[in-house]
Amino acid sequence: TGEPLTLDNLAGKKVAAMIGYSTDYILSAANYGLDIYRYDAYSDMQLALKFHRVDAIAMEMDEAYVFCRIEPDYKIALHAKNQIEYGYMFSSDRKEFLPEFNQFIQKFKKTEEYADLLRRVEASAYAPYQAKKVKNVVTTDRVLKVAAFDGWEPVSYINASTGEWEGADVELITHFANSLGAKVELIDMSWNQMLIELGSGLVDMMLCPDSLMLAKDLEMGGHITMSDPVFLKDIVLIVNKEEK
Amino acid sequence: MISIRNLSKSYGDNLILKDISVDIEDGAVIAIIGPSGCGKSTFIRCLNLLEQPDSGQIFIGAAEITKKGVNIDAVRQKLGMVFQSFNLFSHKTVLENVILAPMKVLKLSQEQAVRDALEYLEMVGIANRADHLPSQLSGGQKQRVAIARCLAMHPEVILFDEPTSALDPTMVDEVLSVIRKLVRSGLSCIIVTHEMNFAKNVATKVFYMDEKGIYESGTPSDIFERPQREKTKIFINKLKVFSGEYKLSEIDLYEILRQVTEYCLKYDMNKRETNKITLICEEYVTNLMKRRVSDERIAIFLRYNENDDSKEIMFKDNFSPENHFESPDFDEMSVLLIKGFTKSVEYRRENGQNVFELKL
Amino acid sequence: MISIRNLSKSYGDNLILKDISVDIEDGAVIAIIGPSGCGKSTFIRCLNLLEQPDSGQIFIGAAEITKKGVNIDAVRQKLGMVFQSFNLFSHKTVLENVILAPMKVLKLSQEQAVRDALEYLEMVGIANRADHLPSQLSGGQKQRVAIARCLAMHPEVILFDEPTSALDPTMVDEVLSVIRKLVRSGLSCIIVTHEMNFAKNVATKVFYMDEKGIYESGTPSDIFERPQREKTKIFINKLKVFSGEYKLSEIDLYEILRQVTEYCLKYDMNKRETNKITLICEEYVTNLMKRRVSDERIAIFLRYNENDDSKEIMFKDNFSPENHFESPDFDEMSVLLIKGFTKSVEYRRENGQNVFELKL
Amino acid sequence: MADFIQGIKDSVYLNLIYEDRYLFLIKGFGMTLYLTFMTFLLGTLIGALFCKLRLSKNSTVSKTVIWLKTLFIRLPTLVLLIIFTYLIFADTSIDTVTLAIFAFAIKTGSYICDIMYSAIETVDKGEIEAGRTLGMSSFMVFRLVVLPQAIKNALPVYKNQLIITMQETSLVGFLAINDLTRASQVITSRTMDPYLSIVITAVAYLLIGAVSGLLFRLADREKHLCRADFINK
Amino acid sequence: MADFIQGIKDSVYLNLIYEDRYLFLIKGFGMTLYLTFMTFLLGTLIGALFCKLRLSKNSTVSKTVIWLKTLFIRLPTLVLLIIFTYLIFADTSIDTVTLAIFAFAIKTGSYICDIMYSAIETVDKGEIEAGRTLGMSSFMVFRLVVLPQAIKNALPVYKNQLIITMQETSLVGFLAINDLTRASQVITSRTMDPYLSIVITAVAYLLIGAVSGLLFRLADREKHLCRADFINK
Ligand SMILES: Nc1ncnc2c1ncn2[C@@H]1O[C@H](COP(=O)(O)OP(=O)(O)OP(=O)(O)O)[C@@H](O)[C@H]1O
Ligand SMILES: Nc1ncnc2c1ncn2[C@@H]1O[C@H](COP(=O)(O)OP(=O)(O)OP(=O)(O)O)[C@@H](O)[C@H]1O
Ligand SMILES: [Mg+2]
Ligand SMILES: [Mg+2]
Repeated sequence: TGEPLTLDNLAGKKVAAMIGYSTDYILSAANYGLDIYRYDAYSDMQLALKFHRVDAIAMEMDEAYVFCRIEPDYKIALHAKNQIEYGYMFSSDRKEFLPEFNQFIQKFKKTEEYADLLRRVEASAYAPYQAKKVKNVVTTDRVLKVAAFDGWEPVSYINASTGEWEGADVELITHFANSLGAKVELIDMSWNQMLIELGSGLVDMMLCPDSLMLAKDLEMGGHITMSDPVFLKDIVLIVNKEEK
Repeated sequence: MISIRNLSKSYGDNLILKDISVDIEDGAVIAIIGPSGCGKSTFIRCLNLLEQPDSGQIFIGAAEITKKGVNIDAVRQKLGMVFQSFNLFSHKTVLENVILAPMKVLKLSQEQAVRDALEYLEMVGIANRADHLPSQLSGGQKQRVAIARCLAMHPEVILFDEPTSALDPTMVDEVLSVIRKLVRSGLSCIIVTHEMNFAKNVATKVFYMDEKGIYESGTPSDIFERPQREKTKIFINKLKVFSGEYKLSEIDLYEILRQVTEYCLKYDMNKRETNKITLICEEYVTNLMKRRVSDERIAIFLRYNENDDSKEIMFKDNFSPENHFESPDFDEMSVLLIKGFTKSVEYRRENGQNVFELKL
Repeated sequence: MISIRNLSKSYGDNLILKDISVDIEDGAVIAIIGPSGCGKSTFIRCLNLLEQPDSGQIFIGAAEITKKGVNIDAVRQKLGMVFQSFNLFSHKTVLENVILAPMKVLKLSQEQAVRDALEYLEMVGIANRADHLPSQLSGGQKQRVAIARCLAMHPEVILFDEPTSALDPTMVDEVLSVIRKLVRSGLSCIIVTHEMNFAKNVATKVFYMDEKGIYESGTPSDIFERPQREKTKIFINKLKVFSGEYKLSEIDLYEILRQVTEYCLKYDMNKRETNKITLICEEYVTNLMKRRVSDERIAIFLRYNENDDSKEIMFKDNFSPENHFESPDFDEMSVLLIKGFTKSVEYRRENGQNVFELKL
Repeated sequence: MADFIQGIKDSVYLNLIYEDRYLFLIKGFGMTLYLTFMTFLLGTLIGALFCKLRLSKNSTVSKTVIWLKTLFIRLPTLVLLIIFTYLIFADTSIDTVTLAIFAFAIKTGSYICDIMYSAIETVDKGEIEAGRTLGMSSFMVFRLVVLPQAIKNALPVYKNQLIITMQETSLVGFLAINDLTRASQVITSRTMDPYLSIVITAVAYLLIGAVSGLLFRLADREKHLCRADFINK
Repeated sequence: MADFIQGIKDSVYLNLIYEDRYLFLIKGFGMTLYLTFMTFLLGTLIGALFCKLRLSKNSTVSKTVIWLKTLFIRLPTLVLLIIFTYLIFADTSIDTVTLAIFAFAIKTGSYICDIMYSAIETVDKGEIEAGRTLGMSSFMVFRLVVLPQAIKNALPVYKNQLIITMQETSLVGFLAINDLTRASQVITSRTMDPYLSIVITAVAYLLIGAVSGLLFRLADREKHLCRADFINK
């Protein structure tokens, strides 16, 4: 209900965001005058929006595609921030992989595999994400421990029929590990658990990419270092479809 | 005056009180006595409607309190009650226990209530414990506080349900003397008690309860010295009764003698008396056994009055009318022996039976 | 034999038992009597170490049980105990109560234990209730089960701590008769009791406890018929004592008479006797008041023996030696009156005081 | 050692001082206190009401209440919260904090109903009868005789219930309310410093627990003081 | 109406049938049962141990235990879980499920310690003395006289504690253990249908509650049957 959302009338609007995600961080920092409501799960946010406890949900664009595809009652209302650079978080205690990753990503961005990845992510707005199985080729005894979320199409999820990890980030990280001959170990974790495991160096990196706008803040804490940019993403606001 | 008309009460299918009608005059002191479980508590609790009677009416003065819609709290103010288990409010001090109801029900000011309370506590001799909690008092002290608490509501009648039964013997007196004081001051009391001496000295009237009602009532001297009915006698005289009926054709003398001996020992008769009684029984039974014909039966009753230590033996049989002790068939030595051991032997014929009463 | 040497026990600063030494022979039946709170329970509980004595030794036979490292459970098997409050295991049936310890401690088989248990239950006359829970029994029945439970461990001595005090008067007998049975079978018992008649008939020896120890002991007839020491006399004869000391120069006759009257009423003397006693006191005091000089003091003692209903008055004063009743200063009418009211009047001089003993 | 201290200093700076993050925590602390207090107050009232109904002589009423409180106890609090927010009060404009309080209070009330009921059951029936025979109405007896004793009996369990309630309120994260737990999570996600804010949360909860324990004890003491006063008067 | 039913059909299909998602829920259900059962078992043991130590005559021991159980009760369970996983057992290779069970059990045990303690306190001291005078050792008396009665006294509260424990185990989501709650969350995040799995979760928890209630009641009955048997023998 009410007027359509624009960048100028966001003041005082209630917006839901996943706690600790880039959306939370970026919208908190932007001077829109929003009331941010921080949730633990997408389903919670969804209920809140459905029952008008909030005016909109903030998401990253690729999540939003999938969300609106599965639940046609919602639509993207507004791109609140465009073309933000995303990178991966590496534990400062174990950043042996970081320089190698930065080198790898520069090269990888130029490959067809990267372009294909982006295409398939775009396409996930209309049909389930078309995962491509990347075989983990292990030639050394190095192990890359990665904290990952289950249930997050198209970024990372466990395919219920095969029991295997799939998703854009999973493919990308496997390519990276293959470039080193390292073994990828994906560990399913809750968000709160990731904070601890990554912060205290129990895992090397976190599978979900975060906005590089967090980098300064995070790196000041001393436990995290962020990689070079990997993706560009928009932050969008989602509303109930019947609204203008 | 309290009038009770056709009061009945049962628990489930278990009829406890059956159709009781009785009047209790103002100023009367009623002692209710009777065996355990006969319904004394139930009766007294019906009076202030702690138990709802099944049928019947209770009048206090002219007012019927069993009528529907009667203000039960107002009724209860007139009827104080003192319980066996004291039932002091355990979270309140002695003084608070006494002033609570006067302040809340009679709406006395606190000063007034405290002044009154101290007076009553003084009267029951426990004013110096006013600030103690019930848990810090002995049983006797608790019961005296309970009485003071009850008095503070100025009841017209006080109902006591075995006020000393839960007390150590050494504390019984202090409570009884307080009750005596109340009685002397002219208050009506209805007292369920097992203290027979107390009942005898204090009551104006005694109710003996049994068989679901007031089995016998009268002045203390009537009930305690001249009880009329069988059960009252047994109760009052603390009669210890033995009875056995035997078919002569199947009789086992030694079993009978064993039973009699056990009875005697149970009530702590000394050896000589036990011997006497068993001998008498033995003589009597052996003599009759000789004459066994078809379905003769004999019965033996022993009665021991613990109060005056007297003992009585009664034999009954359904032989043809005959005073065996004067019959030629009865061994002469046996007769001599029995007569020697007893103070008196009486024979009578009753309900087609020969009855012999022997007093030891 | 149980020997107790210099047993002392206190709770905190409160000395309860002081230096008790006594021997108890095998087969003895000891009755312990005494006023409430004198330490009877504490004494008996020290015997099986339910209370740890502060000092002193206890020997059972030759073995010292107060020695360190002694196997207390083995000791306790020899000493059964029956409590005032029954203390049956409330979650177990009567039968289970009795078989528990034999099965677990004596390691009897279940069949054996059940067989024994039924025997003991039979003995206390309650075998038909074997499958009841304690909550379904009357007090007397509970206590009999407790006795059976105790017997099932074959103790050498049974300690009873007021086994009938928590019982309705109507149930006391059934328990006492069971105890009598035990005693008759030759078992040693130590019984704390308030049932004087029972103690008199059953005990081989009576301990009267007071002043933190065994104040007087002897055979039942010694203690109950010829008590030697003051406190024993007061206790045994249920003496109700009044005492007042007054300074003659400040005396308030009416206050004295009020006190005396109250005392008489408290113990339920009748009007005539109350009048007699107050009159005697009045005459005596008024006569002495006339002779007031400087710091004379008089004391009045009344003693009422509830057992034989006798009353005694004693006057003491610190005048110069003189039998007032024979003095010319004492009103002749008064002397006549006092002598008329009393059975005997005795005068003696004691500790610098004139002492008069008047028996009513 | 110096390193360690420097580490702690940095950590404190970043988690608390920088960008006034302590304000966030304090607000969260306040919210937790508010939620706990209100929930417990309302829960006590609901518990008392349930208990009263459960004691009712009408067996339909008492059975219904028993059934209801069992249901509320058995449903996870989160489910209750969802039912309240999105089913029962979906169309109202009641704010989420109030809704959350209400849902928690229903749950807490069900427990308190149990606590009160068994406390009341342990009050000696004889004292109630004694009160009635003194002419007090049944309500008077309840208020003056039963309740004070029941409260005394129930206090230890009731105290524990406060702690349970306090911890349960952290579920309001579901409704995106910034209580203590949530506040510390936000800070942690900003600094990725895993321990400090956990420590702070733990300390804060312990503190609330200790303070509430103390308050209960004071309340107890005050009663005693009152009594002494009254006697000396 | 037809729409509504079709909606439900779709919802059921998507949430349960498609990709065999019901398997996920069933596994979650199993995990919740397993966690609850193990936690409760271990918690009871820990509670018993704590209680035993608390009854110790050595006042240092008993005070320490009181202090500890208060601490465990006052710390939020999540904090306990974190402390266990990342502080105490950080360097061990114990699996997370075991760790979680241990953390929950400590918490549950602290509550059970309280429950047992007050149940034991209500057992008549006289019966204990009677047991001792029959020559039973203090342990025998405890096992044969005190414990059975304490258990009977404590049963209602103990039952409630089972429900509380069961609900508390849903915190294992923090360690990414797929119990019932997390399973339903994962499904929800796939299907974006928030209702059905909530309903299923609620029903499942109610079911567990009811079944456990039933089991307790059966256990009670069995005891009675035993007794009757024993007597008839
Ligand atoms: N609430 C009750 N429900 C069922 N039966 C009861 C109840 N109260 C008492 N009774 C039964 O009623 C009978 C009379 O009980 P009551 O207490 O009046 O006896 P009593 O004469 O006072 O005995 P006592 O001398 O032992 O106090 C007893 O057989 C008792 O079992
Ligand atoms: N556990 C205890 N702590 C402190 N004082 C106690 C304790 N037990 C008993 N007392 C005190 O010891 C004294 C003796 O108590 P005890 O129970 O032995 O007396 P008693 O002769 O058995 O009395 P009664 O005839 O009332 O049973 C009493 O003054 C009592 O107050
Ligand atoms: Mg009665
Ligand atoms: Mg004693």
